[in-house]
Amino acid sequence: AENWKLAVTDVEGMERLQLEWGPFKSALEEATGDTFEFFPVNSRTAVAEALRGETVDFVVSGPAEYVVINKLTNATPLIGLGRPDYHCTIVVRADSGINLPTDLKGKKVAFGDIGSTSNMLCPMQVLADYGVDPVNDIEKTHTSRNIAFEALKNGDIDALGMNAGTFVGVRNGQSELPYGFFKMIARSGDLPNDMIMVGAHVPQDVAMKVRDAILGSKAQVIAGITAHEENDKYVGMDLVAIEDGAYDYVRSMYANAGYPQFDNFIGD
Amino acid sequence: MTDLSPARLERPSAVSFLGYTLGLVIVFWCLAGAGFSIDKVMSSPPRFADFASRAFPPNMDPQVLARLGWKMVETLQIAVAGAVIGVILSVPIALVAARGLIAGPAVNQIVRTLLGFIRAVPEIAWALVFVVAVGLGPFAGMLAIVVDTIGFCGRFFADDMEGTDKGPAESLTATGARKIDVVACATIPAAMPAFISTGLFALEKAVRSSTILGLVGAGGIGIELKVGFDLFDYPTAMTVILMIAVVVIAIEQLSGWARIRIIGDQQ
Amino acid sequence: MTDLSPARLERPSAVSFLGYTLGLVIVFWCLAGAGFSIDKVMSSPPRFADFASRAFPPNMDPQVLARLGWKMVETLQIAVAGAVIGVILSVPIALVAARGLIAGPAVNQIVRTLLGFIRAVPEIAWALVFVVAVGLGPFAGMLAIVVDTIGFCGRFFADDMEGTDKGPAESLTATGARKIDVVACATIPAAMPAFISTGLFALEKAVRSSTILGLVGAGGIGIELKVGFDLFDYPTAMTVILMIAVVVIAIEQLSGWARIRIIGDQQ
Amino acid sequence: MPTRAILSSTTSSVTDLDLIDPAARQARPVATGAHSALVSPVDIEAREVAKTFGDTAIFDGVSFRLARGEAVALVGANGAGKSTLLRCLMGLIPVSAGSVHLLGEETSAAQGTALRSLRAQVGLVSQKHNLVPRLSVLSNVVHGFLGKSPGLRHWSHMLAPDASRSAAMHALEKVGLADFATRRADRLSGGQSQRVAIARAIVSRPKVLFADEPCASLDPSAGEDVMELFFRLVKDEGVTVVFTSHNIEHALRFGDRILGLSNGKLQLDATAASLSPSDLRGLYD
Amino acid sequence: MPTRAILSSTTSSVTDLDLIDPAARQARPVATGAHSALVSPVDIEAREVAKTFGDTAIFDGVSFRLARGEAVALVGANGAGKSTLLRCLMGLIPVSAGSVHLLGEETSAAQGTALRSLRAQVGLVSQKHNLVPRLSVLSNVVHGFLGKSPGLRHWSHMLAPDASRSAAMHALEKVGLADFATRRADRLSGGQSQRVAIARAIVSRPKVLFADEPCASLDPSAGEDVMELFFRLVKDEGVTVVFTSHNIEHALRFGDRILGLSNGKLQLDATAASLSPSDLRGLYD
Ligand SMILES: Nc1ncnc2c1ncn2[C@@H]1O[C@H](COP(=O)(O)OP(=O)(O)OP(=O)(O)O)[C@@H](O)[C@H]1O
Ligand SMILES: Nc1ncnc2c1ncn2[C@@H]1O[C@H](COP(=O)(O)OP(=O)(O)OP(=O)(O)O)[C@@H](O)[C@H]1O
Ligand SMILES: [Mg+2]
Ligand SMILES: [Mg+2]
Repeated sequence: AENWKLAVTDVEGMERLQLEWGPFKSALEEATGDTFEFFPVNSRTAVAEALRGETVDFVVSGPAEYVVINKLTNATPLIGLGRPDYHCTIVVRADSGINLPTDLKGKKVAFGDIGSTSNMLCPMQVLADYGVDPVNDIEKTHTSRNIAFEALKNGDIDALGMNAGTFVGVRNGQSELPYGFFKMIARSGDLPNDMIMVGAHVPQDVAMKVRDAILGSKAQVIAGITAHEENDKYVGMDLVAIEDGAYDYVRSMYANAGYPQFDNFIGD
Repeated sequence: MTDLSPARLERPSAVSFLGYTLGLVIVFWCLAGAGFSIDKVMSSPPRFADFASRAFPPNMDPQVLARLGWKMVETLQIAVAGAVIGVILSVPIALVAARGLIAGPAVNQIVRTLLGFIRAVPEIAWALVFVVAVGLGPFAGMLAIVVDTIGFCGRFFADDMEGTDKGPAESLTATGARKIDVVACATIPAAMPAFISTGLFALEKAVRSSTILGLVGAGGIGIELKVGFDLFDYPTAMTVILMIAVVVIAIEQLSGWARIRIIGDQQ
Repeated sequence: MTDLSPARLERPSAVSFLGYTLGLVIVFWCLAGAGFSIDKVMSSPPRFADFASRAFPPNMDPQVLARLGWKMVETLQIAVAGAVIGVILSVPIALVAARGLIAGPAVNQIVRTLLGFIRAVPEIAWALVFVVAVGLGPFAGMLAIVVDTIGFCGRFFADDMEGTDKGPAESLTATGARKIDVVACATIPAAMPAFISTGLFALEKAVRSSTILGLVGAGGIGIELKVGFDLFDYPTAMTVILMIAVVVIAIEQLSGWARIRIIGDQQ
Repeated sequence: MPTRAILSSTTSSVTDLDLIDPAARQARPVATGAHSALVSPVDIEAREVAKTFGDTAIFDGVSFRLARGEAVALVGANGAGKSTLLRCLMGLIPVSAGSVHLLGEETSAAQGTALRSLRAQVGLVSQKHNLVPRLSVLSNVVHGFLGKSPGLRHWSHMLAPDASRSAAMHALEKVGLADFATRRADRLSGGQSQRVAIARAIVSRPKVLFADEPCASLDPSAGEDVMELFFRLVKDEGVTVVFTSHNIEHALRFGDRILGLSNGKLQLDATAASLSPSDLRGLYD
Repeated sequence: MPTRAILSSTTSSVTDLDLIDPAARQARPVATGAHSALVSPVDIEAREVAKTFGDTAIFDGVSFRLARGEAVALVGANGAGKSTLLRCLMGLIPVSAGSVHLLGEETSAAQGTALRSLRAQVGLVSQKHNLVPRLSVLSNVVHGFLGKSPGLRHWSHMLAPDASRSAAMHALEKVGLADFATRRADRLSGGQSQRVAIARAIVSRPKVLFADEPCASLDPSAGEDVMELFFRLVKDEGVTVVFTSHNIEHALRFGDRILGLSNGKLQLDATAASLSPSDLRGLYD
């Protein structure tokens, strides 16, 4: 049995995995017969550097992270963590008079962390899809989700682009706000899966063995991931085989957001 | 003759002996827990060279420099405003926090505990609080810097004042001066070099923690740095770091100059 | 009689007058730029109350407490290891950074500039450097804390030593003692309360900046705090903040106790 | 060459002292002579005063009454407790037992404003001078007014009212340091800094003056001048002066009365006239 | 009652001084008398020394040669520049002009190790005592060895070699403070701290001793004892002692030779025998 190092980073909507990975880890170890050392990491840059320096072998991460890490280290996707309802939305205050994304031209729109799939890239893509250039047509701000949310409530910003699931959860927690205080004016299609990726330095056959072992014990591993959740919003997730091509859409999102260096098509 | 000399060490009490031992054990346990390893350090150079090669040379594109320079000005503006207000507010707070100065032990304890709380709350939480309070923008960032500065300077100013020579203060007390007058005339002049050192460090700290300004939508250089790192644009990040370094070193020079003037040559 | 008295103010030179004026103008410009507004502060209480209500009461679920407590122990372990090593390394660095102590002005300047660079490099960059060097994990976190501590303590220790009374040092110099002996026997004892204050602050800082541990995959309480905020789980974030506050205040008490013992009552 | 500064004005007429408030001169009845505790008001009274630092007893059972306008020399060997006794009298450190009355009030019990207004009427010259090192000499002297008129205006000579500034300059002149007004206090010679401490103590025209070895660092001529100055304060203004000194000649010449501390007790309390230098020698064995 | 401590051992035989190194006693030829610069080696020589602080000239053109084993009193009014001159002689502050030779070497030009080994043979008692406040009295005295044997072992009495510890205790005994060895130096009376400074200066048996008003805070009897101690060092061990004093009687009694600073010049350089107290009075006008 081998000892693998596995880092978990920026898995949006699955942040708890960074905290309570115990069951997932034992499920993994049982499925593969190897041992896994876990590192919850807050910085995808650090993970990328660790992969490049070959001090970590597997990474659990999101689509946008995959794109940049792949570009930097040639890490390859191993298993997709398919989840229901992984998409983003543009939210405004119901009383703002804004009804269409095009109404946002010249207005203040907040997004989440730079490079976050569902809190930044995806909402920007949505705006672009509706004919609003997210780089030039609006006044954009990057801030943390909670700050953006409070700012929207106070009317400091006109719209907010964020993970739809998170937004619904937060709104439901705001019991003192009248029903219908916010409205979504656009939402995206479902995003590509989060994934477990493997460093380029791990021999292909070994990686495949690990993948097959995990897929072979899907149920236990999923149970491991969802074990500690209070609610069952992640129940229904699946482990799926994935291919790189599914992420080209995310690559184009980078270009659209003003960072063309991660877009294959421009690069080529 | 030798028997005249006092013992080299006062025999420590059982309790303090236990205390020292425990302290040592804890430190070693901590070192072990941190996975201290010389091997790892030794094997790093090649990987490190690769990393460094991607950061050099810094991005010196004039357009980028101009943009970053402008952001730096913005940052400095808010940092100076926040630090100046914070330092000014810290003085009275430190006066009541310092033991044996103007307030009793109970008050000292309460104020120091409050300052501890202020420091325990992370920047992101202060940013959130002030966005809720005054809305997104530079003002929220400035307030966060003010609070941060108070947590830092309040404590250090108090400690600095506690450490001063008590002689002049006693003689002024003997004139019948109020405590506040004694502090103003004897304690603060004695602590002045330390105040300058701490106060200008607070300014430097405000500039460095300008990510907070990014969070509250106040622009600033912090967000540029974050973008640089998140998108692996190390040369640009390097440029930002160099700019911050210039500011930090300039503040350091200012501090040294002011302190030398006040300390004097004491011959 | 009155004509005997010296002028209230020495006539400032044109240059220094310009300097003062410029300084004042800059501060006001900064305040203006920061969008200072009393109105905004006044109107905030209701919104603020609403926000606070969502953070209270803190999450006191025993299971959560146990998990957070354990993470806090992890954090403390790495913070103590990093701060202790950092403080120890800072002493020799501060000796060469302090003006007029053992090294000449050129060396002082170089060391202070290097310390300025160390501080200018943000935590995330140090985290990256050490991840590259030694891989993910607590060791990288500890090294980042060591460097951070050196940047902070090196500067403050140096400033503290510069500010001490030069009399005893002069008398020891007159015995023919080497500079290092003079520093050990006169300067360091005089600066000791400030060293303790600074050193224990560095420990506190290491605990508070445990987000750095999250950056390098060393776990710690920082990641809990971030996740708490990201998930809008304010009660849990509050619990983490309270735990950090307890540690900060405990360190503060320790510092006070040690300083009082050293400063003495000076009667 | 700024070296030699002369205590010139001590030889000038006493009206100098009345610059601020000419009425003050007659405000206090002058004592009719030494040991006049029974006829003139008692300014200082110690009753069974004891002081211990931790476990170390410094003195105990110290009792005396000093009349207004007495000049009292407190003598004793090194470590006898002279400085400690003065600090107890001013309420700067608490007594361990007994009580101290100053100007009719109990200092050892007084607190807050009462204690402060008591101290404002008393001047103290500390043995260690205790100037504020980084401030100017003039500011240090202006601080002498803090008790009588507290607040910002006496924090620095730059802010001080004209009357205070000129009174401070006048006090500096008395101790021969008028030329040093703007010098930083940490750039003075030992004797100069002692003189500034004296100026600070007398500038606010106290009713009682405690001086802890005021001439220790002074050259012989300056020492005499300062003692003369004190003598004038006593004789012309009825100030009660208590000074410690290791100069037996000074003690006998300028003191009306001698208090001697030795072995933790007040071993000596007599008029100067009744003592000879050799009588004091015994205190130092 | 710890109050009175007696300078007991100054009356004991001089062999006490030879505790560490009995050979040292004869190591230095004793001067045959005052003004013996021409017959015995010159220990201290100042040539046209001048000192200015910024724009203020303190003294200039100061020249003298002091022979080995002379006891020299340096007198002058407050602010005349006595302390400044002593600091120039030790190379603690640079001279503005002229040169200083100490034990045959030029201090004003020496640097690094040379300067240190020169200083190691010289003891200094500063006017302000300059003890390290938070350390024990014994540690302060042990510091006196730092010049002769530098390093960790003399940083604290806890680490010091037995020989140094007992020599330090012995020096403390000489100044009557053996009971105060473990007391913190900032909890001493004025006279006690002065005595510790003296103990620190003599503990390493210097060849030259500079003492800046060593008796200013001492009671009369202790002052005499300290001067006697210096006298013995001069007579029995050939130590060259330069002391400043405002006590004219001390200066004339214990000095072989008197140097007088006044108005920025060395106005007086004569044998003590040739002077009367009134001759010195002129320096203070
Ligand atoms: N804080 C303290 N703790 C313990 N003992 C102290 C403290 N301060 C002073 N003492 C001791 O109290 C005694 C009296 O000290 P004090 O300063 O009153 O003496 P003094 O009579 O003024 O002597 P001197 O003539 O040397 O100035 C001394 O033995 C001194 O060591
Ligand atoms: N750092 C300084 N800058 C400017 N002037 C100074 C400084 N230090 C001392 N002086 C001045 O130099 C002169 C000589 O001082 P010094 O201390 O040598 O006098 P002294 O003869 O020892 O006097 P005393 O008997 O009072 O101790 C004094 O007038 C003093 O004010
Ligand atoms: Mg005394
Ligand atoms: Mg002097």
